[in-house]
Amino acid sequence: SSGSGAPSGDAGGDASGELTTIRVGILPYANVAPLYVGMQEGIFEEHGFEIEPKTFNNGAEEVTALVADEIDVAFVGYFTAAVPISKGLPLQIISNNDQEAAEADAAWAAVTLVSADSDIQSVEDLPGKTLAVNALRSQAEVQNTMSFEAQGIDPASVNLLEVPMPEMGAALANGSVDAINIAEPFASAEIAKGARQIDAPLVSITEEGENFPNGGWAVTQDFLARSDAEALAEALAEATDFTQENPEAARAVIPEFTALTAEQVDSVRLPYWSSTVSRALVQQAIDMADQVGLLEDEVTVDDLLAEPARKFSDQ
Amino acid sequence: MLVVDKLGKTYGTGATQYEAIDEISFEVRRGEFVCIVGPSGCGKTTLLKAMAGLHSPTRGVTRLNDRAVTGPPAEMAVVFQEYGRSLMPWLTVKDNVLLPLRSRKMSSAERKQRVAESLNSVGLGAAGEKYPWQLSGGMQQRVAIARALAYKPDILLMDEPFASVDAQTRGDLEDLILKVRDEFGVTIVLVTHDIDESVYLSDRIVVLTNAPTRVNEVIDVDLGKPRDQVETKELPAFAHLRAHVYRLIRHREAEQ
Amino acid sequence: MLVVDKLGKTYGTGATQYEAIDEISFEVRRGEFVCIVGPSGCGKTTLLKAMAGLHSPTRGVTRLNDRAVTGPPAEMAVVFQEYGRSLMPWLTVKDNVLLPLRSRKMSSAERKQRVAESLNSVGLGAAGEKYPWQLSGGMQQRVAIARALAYKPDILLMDEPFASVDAQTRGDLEDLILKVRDEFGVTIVLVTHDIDESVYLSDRIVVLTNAPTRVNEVIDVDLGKPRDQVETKELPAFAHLRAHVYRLIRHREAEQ
Amino acid sequence: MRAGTRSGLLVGLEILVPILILAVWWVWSASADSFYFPPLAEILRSFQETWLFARFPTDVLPSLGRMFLGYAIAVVIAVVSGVALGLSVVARQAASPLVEFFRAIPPTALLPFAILVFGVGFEMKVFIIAFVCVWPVLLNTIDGVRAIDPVLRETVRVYRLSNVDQLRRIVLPAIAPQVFAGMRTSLSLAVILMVVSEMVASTNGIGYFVLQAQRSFDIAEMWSGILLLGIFGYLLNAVFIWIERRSLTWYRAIRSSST
Amino acid sequence: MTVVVETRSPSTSSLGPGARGRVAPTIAIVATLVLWQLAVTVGLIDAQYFPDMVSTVTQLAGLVVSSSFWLALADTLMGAALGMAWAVALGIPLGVLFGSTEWLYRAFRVPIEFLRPMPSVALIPVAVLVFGTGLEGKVFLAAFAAFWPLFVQTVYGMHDTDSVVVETARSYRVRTFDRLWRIKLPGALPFIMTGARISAAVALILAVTAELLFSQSGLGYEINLARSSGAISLMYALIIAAGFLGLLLNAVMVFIEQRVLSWHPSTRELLP
Ligand SMILES: Nc1ncnc2c1ncn2[C@@H]1O[C@H](COP(=O)(O)OP(=O)(O)OP(=O)(O)O)[C@@H](O)[C@H]1O
Ligand SMILES: Nc1ncnc2c1ncn2[C@@H]1O[C@H](COP(=O)(O)OP(=O)(O)OP(=O)(O)O)[C@@H](O)[C@H]1O
Ligand SMILES: [Mg+2]
Ligand SMILES: [Mg+2]
Repeated sequence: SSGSGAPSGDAGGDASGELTTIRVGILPYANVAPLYVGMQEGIFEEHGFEIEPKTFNNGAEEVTALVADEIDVAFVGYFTAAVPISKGLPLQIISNNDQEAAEADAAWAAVTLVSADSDIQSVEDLPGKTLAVNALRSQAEVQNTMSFEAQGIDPASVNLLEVPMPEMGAALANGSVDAINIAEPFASAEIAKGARQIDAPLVSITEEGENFPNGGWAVTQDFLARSDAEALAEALAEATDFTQENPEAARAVIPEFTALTAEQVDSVRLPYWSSTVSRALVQQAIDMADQVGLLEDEVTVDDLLAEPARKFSDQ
Repeated sequence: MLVVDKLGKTYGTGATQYEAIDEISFEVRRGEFVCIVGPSGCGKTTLLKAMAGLHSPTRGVTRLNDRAVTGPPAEMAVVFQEYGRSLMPWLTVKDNVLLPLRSRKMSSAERKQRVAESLNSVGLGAAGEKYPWQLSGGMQQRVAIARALAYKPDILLMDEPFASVDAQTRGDLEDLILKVRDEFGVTIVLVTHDIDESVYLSDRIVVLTNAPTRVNEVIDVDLGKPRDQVETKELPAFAHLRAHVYRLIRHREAEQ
Repeated sequence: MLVVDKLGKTYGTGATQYEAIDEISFEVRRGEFVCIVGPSGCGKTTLLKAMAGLHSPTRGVTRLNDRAVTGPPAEMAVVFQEYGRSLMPWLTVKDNVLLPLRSRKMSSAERKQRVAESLNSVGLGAAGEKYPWQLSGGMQQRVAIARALAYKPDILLMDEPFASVDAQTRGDLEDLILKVRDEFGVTIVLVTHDIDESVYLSDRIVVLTNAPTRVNEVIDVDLGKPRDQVETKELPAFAHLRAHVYRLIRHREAEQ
Repeated sequence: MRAGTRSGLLVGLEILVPILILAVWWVWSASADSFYFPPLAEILRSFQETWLFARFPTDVLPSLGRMFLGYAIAVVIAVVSGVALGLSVVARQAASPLVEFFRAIPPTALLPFAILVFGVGFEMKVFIIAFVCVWPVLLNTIDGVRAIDPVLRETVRVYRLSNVDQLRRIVLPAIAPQVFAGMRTSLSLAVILMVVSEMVASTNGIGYFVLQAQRSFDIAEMWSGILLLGIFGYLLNAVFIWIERRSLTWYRAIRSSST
Repeated sequence: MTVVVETRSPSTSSLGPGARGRVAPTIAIVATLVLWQLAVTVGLIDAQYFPDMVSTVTQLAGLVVSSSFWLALADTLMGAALGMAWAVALGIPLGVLFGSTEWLYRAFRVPIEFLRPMPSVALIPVAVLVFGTGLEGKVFLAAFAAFWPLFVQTVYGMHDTDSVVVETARSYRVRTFDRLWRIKLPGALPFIMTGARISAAVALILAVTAELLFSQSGLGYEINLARSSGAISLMYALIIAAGFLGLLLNAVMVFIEQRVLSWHPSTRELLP
């Protein structure tokens, strides 16, 4: 139902047994499974929260809704969060959620695919070709630029074209683009149709075994001032780690907030969920964004990560 | 040639049903000039439109040369009572008159000639470049007449064509129509409220009753040809006919 | 009371400029019945609209009780030559007549009464619930007249109000208007093409020339009151006046 | 002379009111301190930097080109099929459910189909613009044809005008006023759809710029783009009105007050 | 053969007028469905990214029996109807006002023409900030977009009154209220009703679009879910459902139109 009933206030939290309603902005992707697993397992209830998810189509709308106090928490990518923060919006991430896989063949956040009969064998063949990305001036552009640089290719030589992810398969099929940078669940579906994977940008730019941070839970500074902010961060962290340990629980809840069927869920690559995140890699993400020119004022890891999230980050 | 056979028209259905024409039969011979007179609202326009194939009657049929009329026959022109609305406001007077000629096979010079001639004949030679809404009511009516004349029809149906022109112009136009009839053998059916006019113009007059309408009487007008505005109207027969028609129309039921 | 003072009207500018009225002056006294006659297209409608304050003249002025007319004065009603277009197709006949009464202070019963009366007086008592487009031309014209009568104006301007009705109805309506004038002292200015009508109705007749228009002659009609369709028309003075007007109109320049 | 002063006053009003609104906006936004409503001064600065005339050839011209093409295609298709549907009861009955169905489909929901059929390039965007702009003109055309004066219809039948003459000299002029109303609505839709279509697979364009700015939280830039869109909207409409006035002189003469 | 006059089969047709009115649309719909199926089966359109007709219709049939689908439909309809209601409540009176008062129109022409081409996507931050992500935000976007066609058509309609009618009203000194309410407005109705039908669809489109972007329920929300999960035939089934909503809204508009325009040539010719 539309129109959130009870707006959450600072009151009524810890002391009494009453639950505080938290309005959470999500994107309808497998990434946010911890929220639903946490609800299922009663993790949020334990910490005194009742979760009310609200689905959005993209991160920018979520940020607007956060500012408008339409939601309390939003799942956002690190790049999506870094940009408004650099422009002075009072946001911070209170808990990490998911990361890219460490190996290319398990990558779920971004893989570059070409069609089965394509001449393109590897990233080296991309110059002069058109690569579809989900959104320019955002994570997709940054990660590919960096991956090309890491693999010795001039990023300027590849034409990036913005195509919504659900339509990338069609664009590849009818030849309007030569390669697509795509995430789950579409990546698995395209691979099943015969597409070949030639790159996983976030894997290519990290050291062996490292997981590049993908997204976390953002709140406004106002929310951080609340007494229960820390408790929420803990609950989110607990749910995140529980989900990583119980992938079957994740697969069970995904059909609830996506239109994926149970069989489809079984075949998609799942995100790597972790409440902890490497400060160094977050800093790298910020630097990359800056390098591509997305940021205005300088942003540090501490600007991005709120106190609770910092606690969970490995040093 | 043109036979109206037991024609009847009922407008609407159910509660709002209105029987305009009960049953009308008469015929018009080739080259004849027939006037239709009758009280206001008795169904003259309805009858004329049915004869033109614009309305389908509820009962009965109109036959032209033994074939039932279902749509406007070729070679028929109509001057509508609502002359103002029958002119295209986006076309100049000339183009309005020219329009029906476009689909006829003739050289463009001939077309222009015809347009100029017919506009001249109704006294609007100078108004060709104006638009209908720049003309007075009577001038608009004359444009509608000019358009019908330029079309050179075999049958000409006119619905109160001189209602908005002054007495002098009216007389001129009456004579013009008579001349056209004589020259080209046009068959003419004309609706009018002016009894003098009906007697002056007609070979026969069809007098209608009040609604539901029937034919009251068909009067033969034996005033000879050609007619003359002064002489004909001075004939004793003219006065007699005129009085006769007037009496017929007066014999109307209370209120319709 | 109503003074037309050196009124002139030029339509358009530049190349398409057309001088319709050169200069017209005359006056209408309270309770007087004045007819305006003149050739088709000479500017009668233009003149009437200027008198009604609907057009602003190019030159001169109309004065009503010594005040210049700049917009339609209260207590004035107009019957338009384009009667069909002046009726609202979305209102029933009754509502069309009722509309101008809405802005007047009176009880709704009184309004209804007036509407019914005036529709009856033009012979349309039974047509109140119909829509204008369900009426014949003559009936529409009578609705327009009924609307003006129901308004009970002090001044009534009518532009060829009887052009589309039959002879019998025309006579009835003429007498109706005369009766209204006598009963309520209405001042009436009426444009007509029917010379008999102008003589029969008027206290004075204003005869206009061709465009660019001036007043040809103002004729006093001394036929006494009340008038009668048969008797008045049999008076020698009537025949004389009628011939006089006709001659005036005939004296027109070649083509306009 | 009276007419002269009157039109002078009107022109004055037309200039004064927007200036007043801008002034109010200026004062309000300067003190509002809202992230999403930056001071007008900042927006104007960004406007000047962005559009005068740095991005004009790269973003503005391609956008306008696509917009005009889509709009033109829509108008032609709408008028041609609208006339056909307005004239034939059977055709109208047959097409009506399809028309009503398709015009309720959100253009954004149509993107997947458009990409599949037209690819991600130029054609797809033109298609999206045309698809949306077609409906207001189509409905107005159909309704305009159906509203043609019955007396005119009868005149046409009596004089047996050729089909070409009927269309060119009767139907098209008669429906023009209403078609113009539809075109006016569609013109604004074209601007809107220009932006929407640039949500996908664009590398330039005003809409692309606005969306990028929105996404990267360059709010002043975003508003400067919106400002430009508004200015275009106004200018396009001004041109439109000018054309309309020229082609519908007769209509103004018979409609509303002529004085 | 004439173009201008509708070619109507005479009343002697073996089918009643009602039945005849259903045959043509049925044929058209069936033909479209068959063409769709053929286009996909033959391979004209890539079946991997565009579902064939049969599977989409099957999906739709599956949806029709689920209550959540009807709830979503009701949500969308609610947003569209409220948006339309606002558009009518503001668009027609303002259109009447601006269409009948020249100085007002001239004074606000610049801001009006400035606002009209505002894309809804650009307004989303405003909608979210001021009205939130609930029903209100959705209604605002739908109302904003649906307002303009109605407004523009009303302004045009106000100029469509016959000049003789206007002069009649002036000479009888019909008071302003009656002049607007009984003369100008009815005269403008043909234009307004066309505008209302355009606006109804626009309101629906914007309700769905708002749901696509930020709402928590409704067809647009479901479409967004299906799209972001690659459930193509589900997505198209939902889009078809949106189209059906359009048919429904239009039926309502036509119903109203036939009543308020019974005097108009376009409607009265349908009368026997
Ligand atoms: N479309 C219609 N619907 C219902 N009734 C109509 C319609 N058209 C005409 N009528 C009615 O039919 C009758 C005859 O109308 P018609 O126009 O034929 O009369 P008419 O003899 O031409 O009158 P007039 O001399 O006044 O022009 C009238 O009573 C009129 O009310
Ligand atoms: N809007 C206009 N623009 C230009 N010229 C016009 C306009 N209206 C009228 N005229 C011209 O002014 C002259 C007088 O027109 P008006 O309608 O006053 O004549 P009238 O005396 O009423 O004629 P009728 O008896 O035929 O109704 C005509 O020649 C006409 O062409
Ligand atoms: Mg008649
Ligand atoms: Mg006149």
